[in-house]
Amino acid sequence: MEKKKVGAVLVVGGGVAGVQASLDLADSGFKVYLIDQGPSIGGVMAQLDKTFPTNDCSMCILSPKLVATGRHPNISILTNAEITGLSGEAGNFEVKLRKRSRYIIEEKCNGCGLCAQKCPIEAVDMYNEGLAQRSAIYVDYPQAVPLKYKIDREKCIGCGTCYEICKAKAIEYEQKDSEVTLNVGSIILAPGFEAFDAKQKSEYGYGRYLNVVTSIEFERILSASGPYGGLVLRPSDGEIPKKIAFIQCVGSRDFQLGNPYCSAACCMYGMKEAVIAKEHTPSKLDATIFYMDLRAYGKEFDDYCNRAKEEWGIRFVRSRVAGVTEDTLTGNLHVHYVENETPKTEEYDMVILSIGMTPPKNIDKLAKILDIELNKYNFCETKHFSPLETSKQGIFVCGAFSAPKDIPESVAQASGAAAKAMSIIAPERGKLVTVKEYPPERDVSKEEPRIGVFVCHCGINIGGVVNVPEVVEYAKSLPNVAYAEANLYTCSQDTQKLIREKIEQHKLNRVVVASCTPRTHEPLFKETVQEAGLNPYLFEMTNIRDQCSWVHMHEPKEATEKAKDLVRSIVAKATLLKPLQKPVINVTQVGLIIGGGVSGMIAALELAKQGFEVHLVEREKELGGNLRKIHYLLENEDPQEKLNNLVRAVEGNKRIHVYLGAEVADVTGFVGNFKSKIALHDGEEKEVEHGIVIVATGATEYKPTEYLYGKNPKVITQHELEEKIANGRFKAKNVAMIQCVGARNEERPNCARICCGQAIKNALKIKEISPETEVYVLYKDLRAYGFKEDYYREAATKGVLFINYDDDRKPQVTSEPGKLKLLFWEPILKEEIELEPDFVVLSAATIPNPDNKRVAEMLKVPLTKDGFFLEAHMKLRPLDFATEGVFLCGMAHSPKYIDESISQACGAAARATTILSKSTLEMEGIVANVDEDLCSGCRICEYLCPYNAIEIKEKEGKPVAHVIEALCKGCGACGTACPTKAITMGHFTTEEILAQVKAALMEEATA
Amino acid sequence: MTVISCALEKKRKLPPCRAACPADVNVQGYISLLQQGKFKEAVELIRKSMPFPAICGRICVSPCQDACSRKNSDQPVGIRYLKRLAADIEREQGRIKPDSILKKHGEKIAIVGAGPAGLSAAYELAKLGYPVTVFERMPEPGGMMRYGIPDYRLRKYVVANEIAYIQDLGVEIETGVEFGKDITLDTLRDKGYRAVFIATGAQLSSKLGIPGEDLHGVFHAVEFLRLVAQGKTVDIGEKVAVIGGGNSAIDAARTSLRLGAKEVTILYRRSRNEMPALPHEIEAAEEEGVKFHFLVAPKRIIGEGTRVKEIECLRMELGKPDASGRKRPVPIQGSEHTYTVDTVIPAISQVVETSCLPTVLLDERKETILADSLTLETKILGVFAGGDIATGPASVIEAIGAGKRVATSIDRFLNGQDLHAGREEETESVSWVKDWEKITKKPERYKAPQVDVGRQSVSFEEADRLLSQAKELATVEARRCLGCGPCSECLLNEGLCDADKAIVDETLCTGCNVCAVVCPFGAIKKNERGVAQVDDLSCKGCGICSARCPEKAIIMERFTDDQIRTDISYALKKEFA
Amino acid sequence: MSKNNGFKPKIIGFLCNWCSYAGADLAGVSRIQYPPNIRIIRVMCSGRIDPAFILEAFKDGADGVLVAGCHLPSDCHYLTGNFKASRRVALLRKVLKEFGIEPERVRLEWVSASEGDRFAAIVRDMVEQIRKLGPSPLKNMEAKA
Amino acid sequence: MMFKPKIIGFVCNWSQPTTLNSAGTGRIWGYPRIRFVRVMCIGRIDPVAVLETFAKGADGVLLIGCHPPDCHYVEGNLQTEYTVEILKKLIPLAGLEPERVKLLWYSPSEKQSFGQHVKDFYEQVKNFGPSPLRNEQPQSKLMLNILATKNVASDFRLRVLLGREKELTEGVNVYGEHIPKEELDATFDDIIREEFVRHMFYLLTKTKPFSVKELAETVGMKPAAVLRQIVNMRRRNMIILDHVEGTTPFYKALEVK
Repeated sequence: MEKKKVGAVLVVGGGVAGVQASLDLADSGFKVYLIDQGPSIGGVMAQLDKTFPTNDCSMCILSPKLVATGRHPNISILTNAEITGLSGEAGNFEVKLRKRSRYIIEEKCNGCGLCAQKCPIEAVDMYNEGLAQRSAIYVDYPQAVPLKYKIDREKCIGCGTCYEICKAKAIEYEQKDSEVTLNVGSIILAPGFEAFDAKQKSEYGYGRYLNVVTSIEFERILSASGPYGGLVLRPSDGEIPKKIAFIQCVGSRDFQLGNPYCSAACCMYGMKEAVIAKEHTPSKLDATIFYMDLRAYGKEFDDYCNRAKEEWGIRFVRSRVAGVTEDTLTGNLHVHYVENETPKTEEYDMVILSIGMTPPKNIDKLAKILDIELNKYNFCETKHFSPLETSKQGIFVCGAFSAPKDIPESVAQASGAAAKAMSIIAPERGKLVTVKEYPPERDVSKEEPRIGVFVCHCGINIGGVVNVPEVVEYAKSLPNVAYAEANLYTCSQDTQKLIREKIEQHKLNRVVVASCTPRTHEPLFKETVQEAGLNPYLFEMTNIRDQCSWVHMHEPKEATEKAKDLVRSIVAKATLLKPLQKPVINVTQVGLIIGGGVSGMIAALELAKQGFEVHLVEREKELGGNLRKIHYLLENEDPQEKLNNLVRAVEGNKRIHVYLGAEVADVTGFVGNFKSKIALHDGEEKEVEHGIVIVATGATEYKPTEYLYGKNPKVITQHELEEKIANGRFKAKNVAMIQCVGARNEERPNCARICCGQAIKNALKIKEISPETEVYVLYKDLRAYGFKEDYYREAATKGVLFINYDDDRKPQVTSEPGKLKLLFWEPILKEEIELEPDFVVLSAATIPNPDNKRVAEMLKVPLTKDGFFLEAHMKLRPLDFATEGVFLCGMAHSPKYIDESISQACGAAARATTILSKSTLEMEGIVANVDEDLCSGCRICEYLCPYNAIEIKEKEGKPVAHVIEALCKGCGACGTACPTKAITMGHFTTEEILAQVKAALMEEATA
Repeated sequence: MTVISCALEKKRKLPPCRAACPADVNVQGYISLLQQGKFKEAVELIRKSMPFPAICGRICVSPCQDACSRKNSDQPVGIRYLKRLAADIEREQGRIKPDSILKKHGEKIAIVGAGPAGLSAAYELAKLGYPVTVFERMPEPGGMMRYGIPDYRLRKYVVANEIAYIQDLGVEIETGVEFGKDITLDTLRDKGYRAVFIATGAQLSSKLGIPGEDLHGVFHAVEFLRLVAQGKTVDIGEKVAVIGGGNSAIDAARTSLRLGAKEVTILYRRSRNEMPALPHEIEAAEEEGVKFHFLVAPKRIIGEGTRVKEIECLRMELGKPDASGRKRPVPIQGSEHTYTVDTVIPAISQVVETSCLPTVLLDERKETILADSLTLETKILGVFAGGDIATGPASVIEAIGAGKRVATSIDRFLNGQDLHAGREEETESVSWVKDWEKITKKPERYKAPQVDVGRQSVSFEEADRLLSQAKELATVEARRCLGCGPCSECLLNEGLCDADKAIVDETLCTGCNVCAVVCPFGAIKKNERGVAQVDDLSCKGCGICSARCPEKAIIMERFTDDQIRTDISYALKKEFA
Repeated sequence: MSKNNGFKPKIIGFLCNWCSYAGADLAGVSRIQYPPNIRIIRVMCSGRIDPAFILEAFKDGADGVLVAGCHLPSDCHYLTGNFKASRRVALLRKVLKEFGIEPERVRLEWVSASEGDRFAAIVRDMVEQIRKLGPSPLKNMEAKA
Repeated sequence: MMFKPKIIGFVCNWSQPTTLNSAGTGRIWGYPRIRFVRVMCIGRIDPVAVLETFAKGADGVLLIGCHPPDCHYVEGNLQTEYTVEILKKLIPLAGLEPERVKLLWYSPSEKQSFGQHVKDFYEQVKNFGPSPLRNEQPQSKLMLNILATKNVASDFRLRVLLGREKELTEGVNVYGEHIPKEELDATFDDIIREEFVRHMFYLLTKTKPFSVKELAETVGMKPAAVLRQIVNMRRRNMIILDHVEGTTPFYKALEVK
């Protein structure tokens, strides 16, 4: 009898991938158990200072996601945990976990940090890669989630000071490791990677020369919260370096060490670290990057690379560094390298090793327990057409564990894995999740304001500096304050109960808490207020810890004075607070997918597996898109067979309505309530209602104009070559391929990513079917990233000649009757070479689908300057548009390989499921609202709104602004700009803000 | 002496030694003075509690020593010996002349009986400024101290010296005045005495009540010792039998030896460990050759002519314990056997001679005067009674205690105050020691020479050396005292000690609990607010917590950091010779 | 005796919730001390700060106003709020001259969530700057009026 | 002129080795050259007070407590053993021989041997010669050393462990494990070595901003080690970046008002 399916998922690894997968699963109604080996989640990304290509501060974009995960009712985080056993099968697994003791009671610890301040023992701080020290009782970093401390049992001498200091009595020395058994439906592996141990490359002197650091150490050096406060200093003498060198491919593309693969992200983070280093250094800083191939293959990566060269003056040297030696006196480093055959040495103040990625530590043990196959590099074995599935049914993989990859790919794969995990247990959706019931909301509109003020001691964090009792007494004297009290920890569970009692007891209709930062604690208090029957927006907070007691520790009098001002100011705002309703919109649980290529089809199948209706609109006569033209792959899978299976599956699925030769003519409405007109091939028009849109319009091949393409039949594109080979019509003695045709030039500066892979694929095919044919590949940078590096080396060993060219010495193709000539500069022989190839094969770039412009305007979504679609956030929301409910995947986002498109397609499906899985959507309450008599219809607001959440509508003949509450994010841009002040912002009205300002500045008579 | 009126909560916390002392002597106080070698101040402090340090140093039953909590670790502190040494040294180095007390009150007080109870009452009342006259039947004052205890235990000059101190306070003692004959309650009242304290003690020996008791050669212990004390000759024979197991039995036996008796045997109807006499007295008697026969009771004394020839006794066996908790001896039929002796000294107990007392005062069994044990009032207003006459034969220290209590009663009676108010104070014996294993053991108690300091015929240097050696050993022995009681009970109230107190600055304390760890007395702990709090009672002011506090949040009231700093600077400034 | 001894500048800080407010929090978490003269008002986005708020603040007695938001060009959580703020403050500075308020009393700064040091440095620097400028001219105008 | 060592003796009220005059600073019986400061119990003496005594120019410091187990406060003398132990690790930092501080037990029964010990100590200090700190100007290098040592002795890190040392070495720690004495000593050595450097930097950078190189030269340390300590000081808010000259950052103390 088939075991009952369980509506829960286990996510292994709390890095950015694990977090994204957990959020998507939890938002789609599934119980998630997120486990991590360390004391808190965040993974390696939490250590990074900035992220490319946007130079966003890594913590700024990651911590909101961590906080959301920490607070999500459907997600249980188990830290210090590792898997010890697995039984059962897909749909019903039993997982045995061992949770190592933290020696701290997690429920009681609220992360106030007093114990760490007072602990006498110091230990190496591995979060800062050993460049700093921490106490024996620690959290990795201030924004850690869960913010619970941990005792480092090896270093701790057991003196007992922390137990005494801890006001919350959260220390428990006798806490033992515990065994936990979880019952889940599917498992997602996101354990990330282990940075390569740079000591293995002894010739670079890491570990011996102080000024040779790894790239992760350099991230900490760059970080404002790092050991040197963001100033770039040399570990040997604390001087600011004048010349720094980056050595790429350390521990990657290294055959002897057994890591022949390329770690995919080092080129880019190397460049980024060089740029940020220059930005952080007041004095002149020269940065040189020693590289073999500059693999800036991602979206807008080449822009970044060019800016690094031109704007930031980063010097790029194409050479593999032989070794590094140290001048013991000055601590400077001599980098020995070879540049066009002449050995050179340059002196640098600091050398940064761009270390590659290796599989996570003791991953083979986990693999054995879970019985999943690893590939020859000990990464997780996956197939090109099923990049998210491991060898075991029901266990999925995402992130660097399947192959070294960059953050956007990991995040996309995370959503994809979430979709796969959900599809197995789709019927169990919502079964194991607890939906919170709130008491009926009390109508306070007719009541006089009665405010309750709760001032927090936070142990001694606030109470140690601010005279809390004096602030409470003062609060009692303020107008409209009906009750005020002090608490030791306002955020603790028992104080929540106390607040609810006080609300009933004193008939409070507004609550103010003076404690720490609302960014982490506002949701907690809003929920408590709502549980007491009050509208959650009748609550406000002021920060008297991080922005008062902690920063005025030596001026207790002024700090107390400031705390009183802040309380008076927030009470003034609270008096004016009005209840706000969270707009609830219902959701048509149907999807619309534009584009029937491999991405469109996969997305449709995934949504259908989740049980949702899908309208799949394809412009061509048949499904398949670009996949039609692919006859063979580098990996030994048959693309055409997979294509047919996909088409059969899509057309056979009764939930997927396929419209071939059709086009989406018009899309109106907003998330959950879209109405679209589909122009069918027979001229009819069909109107459909749907909740989400997935753009999978793919991309097309660039029709070259250079190199006599179209003028000489022997000049063909890679696709045309593939056609010939596939149909057996290929016969040639020597073939020359030219890379970067129509890409990496002024008009299209960014790389088209897949041409290098295509060239190598065809070159190997040629060598396979007619080994004697000469094959030349003229390339600028051979960007065979990740495991594709193996094929690059295979091609080279099989005699394919790779010749580097650069922009100022491009190859020339000239044609004389009956003969084709190719002239190019051979950098090693340093001479012009002329060939008469049978074919000149152009690796034509993949360019945006010309239809993108129309679709973009229709959906009111932006395009990048290259013409691809611009997603909400390049790093952490690659598959969402800024506009809610619209998603994208595949080559519409940017050129990519098939497995990457499939990952994105599944990802987009998961993202869409977070909306489709709900019958109604509750939106944020803080929105703009328009007073229609004041509105003059001047359209300023419509123009300003980045989310198109406000539009001008006819009302009794008068143009009036109307807010689409579902789309409005409450940023207030429109409200501020409105000339007639017709727009008021919920919870941040002008009167409230002015009242806050006035109260803050009032001269109080008290001393 | 007024009860120390420090405003403690209801229960007054005392160290075990003081709690056990009937006279509430501040033992912990003078022992800690001895620790500092302050012998003079120690004696002055003892005198504040009672007038007879030298006497009690020699013959007190010392309940304090038995209660000393050090017995849980090794041996109690030698409190009695230390009191004796302090008093002797003071006497040898010239007794302190008390400054005369000005007479604050007019009312004259009469005290009948110059025994320990009477003299103690006179002493306390004199200190309060009352004119006191003590009437004593015997030619010399002292009562049992002079006439009941043999010389080898208590020299007469010691008694005289201590009584002289009382007379220096202005107390008049009229000897040779017999109550009931020369003076009566009425004559005293006529003479203007507003209050009378009857403390004539228990003068008569109890009779055996067996045939032959009135034969020649039978001397009852009390009268026997009184005659010897008066220096009269007593013709005891060579073979003496003493009946009884108390101190007076031992005294009678050892005195007989000193009077030339060849063979002295003590017959006691119970076994050795029921003997009420002091253990070291029993050992001393054994050393001096006194024989003991236990479980033997006299049946009849057989005389030859009027002289005692032998005594016939019965063997006893111990049955169920009687009211006093001691096992009741039951004669074994037919176990008669005789001892040939020529003298028999019954020393079984003492009784009060009630003939001269107005019968109204007596209790229903007409053996002692009925008096309230706390206020010592009798049935007649203004007439008080205490000591053996009210309680029956008891120890000297209990008599002294009675004297102290009656002084308070008389003082209140004369001032019209209620005698009972606030006096039923409960006392609670406390000791800060929690874990006796942790207390380091000092098993061998320093034995100081028993010889009377100063009196031997030795050269001056010799005496000086002996004296300093005794002082040194006393300090070492005093060091064994753990100072169980709260500081205020020791010297602080006497103004003799600059004891310190710890004070916590709560704004600085972060609750690291180091103070609680290092404090030897557990006097500082974290309160419910998680901040250190000092228990003033048990804090002894050593200052260890202040020296160790990681946040420097604890300051000492007297020896502040600044005080120490100024001392250091002052010391450094002075030129170094 | 400098004319503004004992003068305690009062500064209002409008901080956007996502970046600058988080930066101020990090200054607190890292215990970086700065003068207590600033009173922080939290708004969802620097784009929400209406020039009228800044003028009202001066009217209510502020000696300086700090407007803080996310780094240009792409840190803003609402994509373009910081652009709007920079335009509005630039415009306001021109108007301030007419009111006789020195433009330096209004400062526009970009602070990211990891720049605790920078936020503290800005507050320290601004308090010093305002201290040199002395009390807001509006204050003695009222006194005169 | 023959060198007369200035020796300060701290004596507990109960041990009475001296004839103390009313001011509490009399002379020991027979040894006029030692000035005494009386306290209730020798356990009252904080290591900081001894360091201040040396800072004020004392050549030697004697601590006299009652011979165990005779302490009137039971453990005062035993706690002082740990105080003197830590002082012997601290005063060398200020260039003083560890033997310049000594703990002596006094017991009334061994008065002669006690007197001899005092005499020996007096001679020993005499041989060492005057304390290098005698009549030093406040800002001199040695004075900085003793001030830094004093700050180390006032630092929470050292004091909390010193306070618990007796309990930890004699009993067990919170995990029920016994910590060998050497291990705790090693911990103390680490803390003292690190904190001394940090407090030295703190005092130096209080006067004027210093660069890493300047600190390294002043204190005689490798620049890399100096930088590691500055990182720790930043974490503990003792130092902040003052300004950058060319490529050299200068740091200054974060003063606690």
